Amino acid sequence: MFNFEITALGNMFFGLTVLVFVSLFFVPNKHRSVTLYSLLFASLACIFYASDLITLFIGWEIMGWSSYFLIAKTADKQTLQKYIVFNIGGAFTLLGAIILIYGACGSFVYSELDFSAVPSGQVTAITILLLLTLFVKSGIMPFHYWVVDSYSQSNDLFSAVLSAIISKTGVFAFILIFFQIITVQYLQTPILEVVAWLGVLTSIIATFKAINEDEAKRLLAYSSIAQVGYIVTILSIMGSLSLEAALYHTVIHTFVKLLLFINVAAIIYVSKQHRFSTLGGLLYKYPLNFILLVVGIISLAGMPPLGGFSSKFLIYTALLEEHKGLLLAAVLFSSASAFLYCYKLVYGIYLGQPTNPKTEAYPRIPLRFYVPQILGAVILITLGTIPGVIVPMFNGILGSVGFEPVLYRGVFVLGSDFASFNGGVVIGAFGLIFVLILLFFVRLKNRSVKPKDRLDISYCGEVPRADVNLHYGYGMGRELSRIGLIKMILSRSSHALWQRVSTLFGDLSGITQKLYTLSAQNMGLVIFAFFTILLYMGVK
Amino acid sequence: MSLKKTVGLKTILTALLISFMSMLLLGVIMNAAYTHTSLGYDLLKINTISTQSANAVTSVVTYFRGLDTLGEVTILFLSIFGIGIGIERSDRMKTILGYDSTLLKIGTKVLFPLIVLFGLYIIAHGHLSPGGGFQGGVIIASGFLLMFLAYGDSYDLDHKVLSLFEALSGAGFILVGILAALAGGAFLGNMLPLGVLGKLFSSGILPIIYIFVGLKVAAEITVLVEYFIRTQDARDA
Amino acid sequence: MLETLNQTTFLHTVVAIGSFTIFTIGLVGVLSKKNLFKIFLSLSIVESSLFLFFIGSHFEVGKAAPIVADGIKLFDGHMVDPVPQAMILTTIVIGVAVLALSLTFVVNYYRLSGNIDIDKMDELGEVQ
Amino acid sequence: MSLVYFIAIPILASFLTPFYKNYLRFVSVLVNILLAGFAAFFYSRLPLNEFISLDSPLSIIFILDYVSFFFVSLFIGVMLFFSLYSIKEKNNTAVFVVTNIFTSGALGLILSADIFNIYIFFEIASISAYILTGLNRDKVAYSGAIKYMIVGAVASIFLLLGIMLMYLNLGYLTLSSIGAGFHTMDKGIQYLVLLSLFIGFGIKTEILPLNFWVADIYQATPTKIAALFSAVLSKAYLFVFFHILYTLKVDAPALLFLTAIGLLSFAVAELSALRSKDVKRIFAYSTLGQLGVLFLALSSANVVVVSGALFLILVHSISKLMLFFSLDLVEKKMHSTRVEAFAGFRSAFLFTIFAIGFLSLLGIPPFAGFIAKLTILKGFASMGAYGIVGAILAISLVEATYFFRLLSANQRSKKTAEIKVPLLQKIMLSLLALAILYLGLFPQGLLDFCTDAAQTLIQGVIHV
Repeated sequence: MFNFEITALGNMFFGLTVLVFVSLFFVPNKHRSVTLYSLLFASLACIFYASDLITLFIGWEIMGWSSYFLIAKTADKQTLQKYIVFNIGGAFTLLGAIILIYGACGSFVYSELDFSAVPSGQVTAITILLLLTLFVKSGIMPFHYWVVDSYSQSNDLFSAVLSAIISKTGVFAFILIFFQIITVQYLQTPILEVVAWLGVLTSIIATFKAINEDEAKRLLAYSSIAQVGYIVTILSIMGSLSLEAALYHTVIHTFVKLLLFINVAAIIYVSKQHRFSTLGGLLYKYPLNFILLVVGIISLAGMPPLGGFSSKFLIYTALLEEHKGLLLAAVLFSSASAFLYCYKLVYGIYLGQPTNPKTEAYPRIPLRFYVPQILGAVILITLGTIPGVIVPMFNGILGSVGFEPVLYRGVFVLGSDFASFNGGVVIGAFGLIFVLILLFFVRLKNRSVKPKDRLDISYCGEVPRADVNLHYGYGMGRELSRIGLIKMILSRSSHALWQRVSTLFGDLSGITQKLYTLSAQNMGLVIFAFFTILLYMGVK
Repeated sequence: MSLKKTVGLKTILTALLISFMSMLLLGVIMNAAYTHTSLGYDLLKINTISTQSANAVTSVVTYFRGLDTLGEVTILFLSIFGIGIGIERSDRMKTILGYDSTLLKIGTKVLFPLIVLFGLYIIAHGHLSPGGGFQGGVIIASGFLLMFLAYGDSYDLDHKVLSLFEALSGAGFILVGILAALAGGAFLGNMLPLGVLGKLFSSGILPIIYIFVGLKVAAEITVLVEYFIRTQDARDA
Repeated sequence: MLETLNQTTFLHTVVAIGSFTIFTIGLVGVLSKKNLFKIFLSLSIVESSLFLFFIGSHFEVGKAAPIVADGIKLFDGHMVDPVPQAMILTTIVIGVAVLALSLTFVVNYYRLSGNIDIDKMDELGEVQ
Repeated sequence: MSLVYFIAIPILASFLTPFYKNYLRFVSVLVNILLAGFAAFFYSRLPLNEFISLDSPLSIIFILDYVSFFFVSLFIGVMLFFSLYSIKEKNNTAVFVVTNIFTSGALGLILSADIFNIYIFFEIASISAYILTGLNRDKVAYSGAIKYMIVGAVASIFLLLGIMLMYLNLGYLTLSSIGAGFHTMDKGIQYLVLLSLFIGFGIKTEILPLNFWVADIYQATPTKIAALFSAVLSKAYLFVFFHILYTLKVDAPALLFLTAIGLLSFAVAELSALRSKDVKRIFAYSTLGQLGVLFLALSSANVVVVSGALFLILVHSISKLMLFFSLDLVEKKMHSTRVEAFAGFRSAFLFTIFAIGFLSLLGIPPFAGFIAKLTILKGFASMGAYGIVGAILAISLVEATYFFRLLSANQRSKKTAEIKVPLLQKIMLSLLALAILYLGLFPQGLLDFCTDAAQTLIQGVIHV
């Protein structure tokens, strides 16, 4: 118990944790609980630097319940119940897997685990149990039931931690156990195929759910599920380039979600509004926040020239290199659709007209909200410009888990022999185009007509009535549900499944409870009948 | 009235189940071969040397398995205590069984000391003849029962004395045991001279223990009798 | 005929059958009587049947009580085993104590609730 | 020094009650401290046995080996804690008279290696439990006590039958001689004896088809006393049962049967708690579930699993003491133990205590319950019994559901009353919580002792 070891992989994840926690420390927080946050931090350190499975498990559980108590300050009973049942369940499957590994290898210490003599059936069982754990933590469908509610109902600041760090512990455990401990050669390929498809399906479904979502934090939660879905898909390819892509995407996603959650948290902080339908038109009030949001969503959508593109590029390259054409198509589809909800964030909050009459009275956003956002933006821009800068670090990790390092050709270039791009060139070209367009608009600005009031949209050829709330972002995504496939996706929900499970257990409980209220005499009858049966069986 | 009404299906099924069970039990038990070497015979062999008591049952009860007896006295104490907790003492308490008869009253006056004396005799001769602490104790308690029956509410027990008897006799038992242990032997071991078989002052520690047991039982059963005979009438409540 | 009756094995059989009959009667009482008093008295009957069985099974024809008196001078194999007797003596006292305690509980319960039927004891159970 | 002091001194203290009627609570504390002193004295002399009254194997034998020392010190600790915790309750002489005897009954069950003597202590412990159940002196309490007495009487009938059959067929009463002669008996009798013991002790150790009375009894009992039932009484019976079982060297199918029963018992109890609306009953179900785990772990005959089970016994006792005692404070304030009442109190201290207790019972690190569960699972893994591992984990999830439901109910409900915990209670409860944390972080010393104890238990009774 409690054996630690400094590893490159641990360093990377712990580094991300430290950055996120330190930057979040600046953000104003109504429910600050030093004990619980430090417990959470310690548990994360415990997970990332553990050198045996028990230490990992201890960290995992402490993380689970300390975040439960953090969420409990704001979430309702049902969400809490969902959160804890899924997370404890996930932790117990992890414990089951650890016990299985112990039974097979006779040790808990990473370096002493050797799977060469383990029967393949047992490896399969271990793999499935571990995957369940990771699926729960990362919110892969159908185990995402707890994610969205917990993200949206927890304290604004803690949602960022949940999305940026805690969902990544699943990724960490995946890399640690499958790449480093069990190693590729003993894993079963069909299972990994299934995992890849589960990941990509999750990302597609979550993307559409996000598009249809009206609440900012729920949208980000779905987006988080989708992004982690990519990571799981690319990890299950189990190649060196795919591992690099996954690590890269992990880093990018951490900072994107840190930025976006705090960005939205800032808006919620000043406006007390959570829904797009009650927000809007805040562009001129909070321009800095808007610019940071744009940086975030460009990265989230994986468009050039920011950091998001670098990681997406690696993901596509890795998929292509492994000839996973169908998967690539699915990832591309989901990635392209992601643009729609990114757009919703911009439009719903900043563009259009304010739907809330009190908008003018909103206070200034406290400067402290910008610390994590600017940290995220700087890193995203840097990784867009010099995408190769962290490749040596990843190569260190790849080396430590026994993989070939990928090609490193200076800080500007990212990619493999198969395909690569120069971040400097890309950002230069985009910068140039951006400047040109900006100039164009600056010239146009003098000629544009300012609308006199919110009903003055005569350019649209339609004049709304006074009681109609005019908001471009409102209801966006509804029309999507007219498309057959998407309608099917949106109408299905795992809610019913889990509800049925819960009802089933409730009913069973009702039945067994009846037994425990037997009268003394009937109790006696039970005893004697039991005795008679056993006696008869024994004597016969 | 039909049979079903008087007996009921459940009762019949229960009876069938239990009879079947008893049958099975009997079947198994009849197969058994009873042993002829046992703890009891081993103890009989060493009885004379180690206790000099004429009554082997007494030796077993008070000496060889004295701890069981301690436990039993404890259980008796515990139950009576539990009964005492449950029964509230109040002014409405009265003897629910009482015979107002002069003959009985006078007869009881004569008999009571004799009964107590007889009880004491039985206790004191526990190691010589059939009888002993329990039997004697119950006889003494029956004397008190007679008093309750004869005198009803006008007969008053001194509860202080009674509880003192209870406490001291129980404690005496344990203290004798502890003294024996302190004297170098085992707990409840024999620390006194054994004497000659058949004499009143013999068998070392045995009669002493039986006297304590007897007094304890007498006190407890008397309290029990009082609790039951002199309660608030259930029908009043 | 009388010879057979006087054999130890025969006596043991009689004791076993007899005591297990009482055992059955007691148990049926425990399990089907509704009155709490009757239930506890039945339990007492069941216990007594076990005592009877135990003591009876240790009796052997031709053996004396384990007491030195009237011509018997020595403790030896001609006496019955004293341990079961001591055990039963102890158990009887325990039985009395438990019976007294349980009857007190029944009396108190009756006084508080006016109910003595075991099927109508509904104070305990899951709250809804 | 004699081992009988463990039994004689608490009884003596109760017998002499008339002399210090109003100060019995102090005497009880003293007695328990004295017993703890005895335990400390005997620790360096383990293992030892003592013949009572007659210096030969024909008399009653007391054994204090590693495993019985474990239980003896656990029980003394619990009772000392109980008496210190209630030292301010002036009008509670009756409780202390009974709990002292209860202590000696439980200790006697552990120490005695003579089957009839075990029966006596079995009765002492049971009768004290009946009286303690009826202590509230209301309808509910008496109803519970009557139910308890009927079921308890059935249990003692079976135990008595088993003992009588053993004496009839073997002629000896000490565990070691019974263990030596057991397999020479007729097969049918062997089976019947085992079955009677199983039913007799099964009722008392609260195992599945025989435990349907337990929740009602816990509900009727005063909350603090229910803690003693959960922490001491059921554990004592459990130990004795397995002590006898391992001494008799029963065969593998019988042990497997017990394992199955334990697992079933765990599952059904935890399931029942899921929809219960009374916190006291929930704790009762949880106790039943944990006893099921203990049953299945103790019947494995594997040193690692059994040592984990012993560790779990300790942890479960501490946790249940914490939970029931805290619930007692809640009950005093809210006048109810229903879930709504539980949801309505406000006290950060009590909430923390409840949370630690729940997490520990669930086997979640860094609390001591985790070490216990891990050890048990590790042992099963090394036996290759992965099915049991999976079942335990799955059922634990059900357990987690209702424990966290209670916690979230309290966190997210309107608070109606603020509970101020008195200083003494605060200190005592914190001590328990710290003990759980300490054992969770530094379990090694205790685990080593548990391993020794487990070896002794599996070996069965052998005279030193």
